[in-house]
Amino acid sequence: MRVDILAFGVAKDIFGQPSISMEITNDATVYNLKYLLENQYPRLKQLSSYMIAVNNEYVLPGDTIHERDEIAIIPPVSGG
Amino acid sequence: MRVDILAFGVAKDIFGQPSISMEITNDATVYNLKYLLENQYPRLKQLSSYMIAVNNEYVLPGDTIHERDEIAIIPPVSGG
Amino acid sequence: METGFERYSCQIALPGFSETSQRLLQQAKVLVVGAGGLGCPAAQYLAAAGIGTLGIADHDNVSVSNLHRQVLFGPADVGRNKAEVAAERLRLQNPAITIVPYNQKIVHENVLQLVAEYDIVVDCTDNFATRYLLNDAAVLAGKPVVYGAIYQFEGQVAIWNVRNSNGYYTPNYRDLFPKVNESQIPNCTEGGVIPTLAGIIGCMQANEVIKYISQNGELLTGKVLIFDAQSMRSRIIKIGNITQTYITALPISIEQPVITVADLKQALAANSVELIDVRNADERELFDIGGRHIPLNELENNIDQLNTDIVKVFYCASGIRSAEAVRLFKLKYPEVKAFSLEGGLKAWRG
Amino acid sequence: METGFERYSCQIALPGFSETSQRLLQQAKVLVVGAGGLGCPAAQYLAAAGIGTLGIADHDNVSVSNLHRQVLFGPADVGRNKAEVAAERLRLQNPAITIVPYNQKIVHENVLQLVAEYDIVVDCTDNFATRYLLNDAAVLAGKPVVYGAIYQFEGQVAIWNVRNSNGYYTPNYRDLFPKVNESQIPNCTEGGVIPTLAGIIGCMQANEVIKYISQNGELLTGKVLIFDAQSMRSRIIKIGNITQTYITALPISIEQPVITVADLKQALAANSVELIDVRNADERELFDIGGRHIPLNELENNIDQLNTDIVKVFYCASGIRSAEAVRLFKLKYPEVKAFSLEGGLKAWRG
Repeated sequence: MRVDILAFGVAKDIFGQPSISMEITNDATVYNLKYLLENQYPRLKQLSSYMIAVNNEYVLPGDTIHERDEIAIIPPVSGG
Repeated sequence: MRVDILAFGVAKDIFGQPSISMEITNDATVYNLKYLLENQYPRLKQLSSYMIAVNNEYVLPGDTIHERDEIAIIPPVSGG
Repeated sequence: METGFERYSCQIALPGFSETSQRLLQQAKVLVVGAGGLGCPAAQYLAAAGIGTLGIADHDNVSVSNLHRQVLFGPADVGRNKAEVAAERLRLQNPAITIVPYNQKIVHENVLQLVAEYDIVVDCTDNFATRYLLNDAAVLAGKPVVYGAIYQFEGQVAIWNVRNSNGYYTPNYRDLFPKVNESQIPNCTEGGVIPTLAGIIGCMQANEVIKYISQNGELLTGKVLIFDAQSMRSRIIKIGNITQTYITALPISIEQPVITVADLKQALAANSVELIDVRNADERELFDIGGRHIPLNELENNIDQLNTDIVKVFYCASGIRSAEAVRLFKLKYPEVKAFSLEGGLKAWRG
Repeated sequence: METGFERYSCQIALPGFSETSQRLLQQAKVLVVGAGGLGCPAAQYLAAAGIGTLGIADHDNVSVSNLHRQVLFGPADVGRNKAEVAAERLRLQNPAITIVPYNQKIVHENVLQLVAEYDIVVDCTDNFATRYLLNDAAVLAGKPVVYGAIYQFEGQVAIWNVRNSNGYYTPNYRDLFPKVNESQIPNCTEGGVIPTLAGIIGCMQANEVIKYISQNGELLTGKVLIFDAQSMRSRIIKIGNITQTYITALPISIEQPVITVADLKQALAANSVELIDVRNADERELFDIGGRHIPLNELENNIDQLNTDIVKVFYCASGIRSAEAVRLFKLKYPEVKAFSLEGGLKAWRG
């Protein structure tokens, strides 16, 4: 299935755009998605941590992703 | 069908609560809803104008309301 | 970097922003109407960001109860004109821009001339009469208005009357609320307001101004943002792309003269006025000072039966509904003298 | 009404608010850490609303490039300590409250003592090291933190570590981001920031503080709000009800000493240091000043092969990645001397 992924903060720069579309398997977990993303965008891995939210909820690596889920990649922000 | 109506501004005071639930016919229009509401809450009529939004869009009296629509009553606000 | 642009280096560094954007801000003329809860933060951030000419209009003086949310003022400013104090503070914050205070009330007679001198108007007013006047004047002049309004924990923000590429204009305040019965909408003095809401909405207004002038970002055109400071939830409601209103003249301005308790007592002794109580039946049951009883919401239907030979004095609990009654009466009988009891029965009872 | 409460009458009039709520604000002690883009508006509204004791900590001085978003300061304040200037302004705004400026840096050695003196901490800092330090200190002390962070057009707000009725604590910053590679996240100087965003997020932080202290409204506990000033859209992301982290001590503080270009040139002439370039291959191809090449992201894997007999100087383009390299190196070899080239190759080339 194809999922849309929204980028926030520096993830926008890493993706080069505010959202991307990606093909994942039907039973993909958050862990699988992270692996695919970090392969395609190695800078993402270098962030040490970033939050993945699915339908406005924080998710854990083992959670499954479903069709039409809204996925958001939210890296830390430092400014004040 | 039963619809939930969210109240904003002084409509919260008029309804006495931030949201109400109301029974309307299946093919009810915004006009029908307004009539029912103003009958039950006469102070609403005295506002002269207030905005009705359905699913975060401004609607006109002739528009039909559907089940599961999110209805919001938004009166004018004066403070500055 | 251009001389004097060091101050703005952290906004020039933004994607989509440049020294050209900064020059647009520098050349812009922005009029903030109302230096209160919304006008203080809006003007503060517009001055900080380098708007070249910033007009600030307010005829009111600073009062103690303003200070919890009007952050440009302190107790030492109480009694002074708000526009003038605000200009004084903002000149220290950014001496390189021009700040023009206006201490007169914005009325029918001066609004068009004032709006003509600016590129964009920021509506930070606290009453419907001035909101409609500004809206209609800006529509007539073809200029955008950044609208903000607050009550208790809830605020609204939008930008009105922006010309799109086809020459059409986006919706304005009358698309949202064609008219308002002011007496039915409590203001911040009655219902209260959380100070931080004023800050959030005022900053959002300044944000729309900067986006509009620097031509960067998606404006709140054809939309209105509703924000709730209790839950921190906000929603953006779509209104439409093009205005459906046809504004061809400024709204009719109707004077709503008031009478003091002392003057009314004299007039009653002289039998020279007729009293009309516009409160509800249950309020009248508890206490009244005589006269006819026509609740405000029945006044329009009964207006033809009123005797026009004698001066009318309308009264209610606080003077708000009776002012609306005077307005309705004068719409029908512009030549007949009518007054609203200032301060209402609250003032009468002392 | 209680003496001195006239100032607050428009917030006491709010539903759910009362003179008792105002007394809670009056008795509260709030520590704002960072008097910059977020701290200026947050402190302004907390002072306006009548917080009894307001601590403001910032060791930094006002610079010209701060003025586009740090609205408490003007050009006349450049070079002065931010906490002290802020305290001066806020005392004029509300002379009835106590304002305590701290001009020292918040570090490992003073953070616990400082946090102990306050009821709630407002995180308005501009760097990850201080954010984690404050977060961990507040968790150790059992006090809530109102978090705010901004970058370009985007901001985050939350309240951490609130004790619920079962005695458990809500999530904190480490639930969201367990650790950060600071060198990979651009700051506001590099990426820019829109001033009005600082105003909006800072006011939202003050709003959470007022809601927490006055016990009114729904707090952003177990959630983080993400706001985008370009589209004006915001979303609230649920994290969970209870923290999943176990913080038992403050984070290890590692010094990251720097060396100036002049000192490095001397050391190179004396052959007393080893240079290590931590930039990417394509950056090195264009220009380098010699030494080994180990890109930052390969440093941890290669750290065992480094020679520990000679002082190390890490370099990159601007000094950010090389500072991170020093941190990684010192984690492994606390006893070996290592420096980061201050200002990076940008400074070297002048």
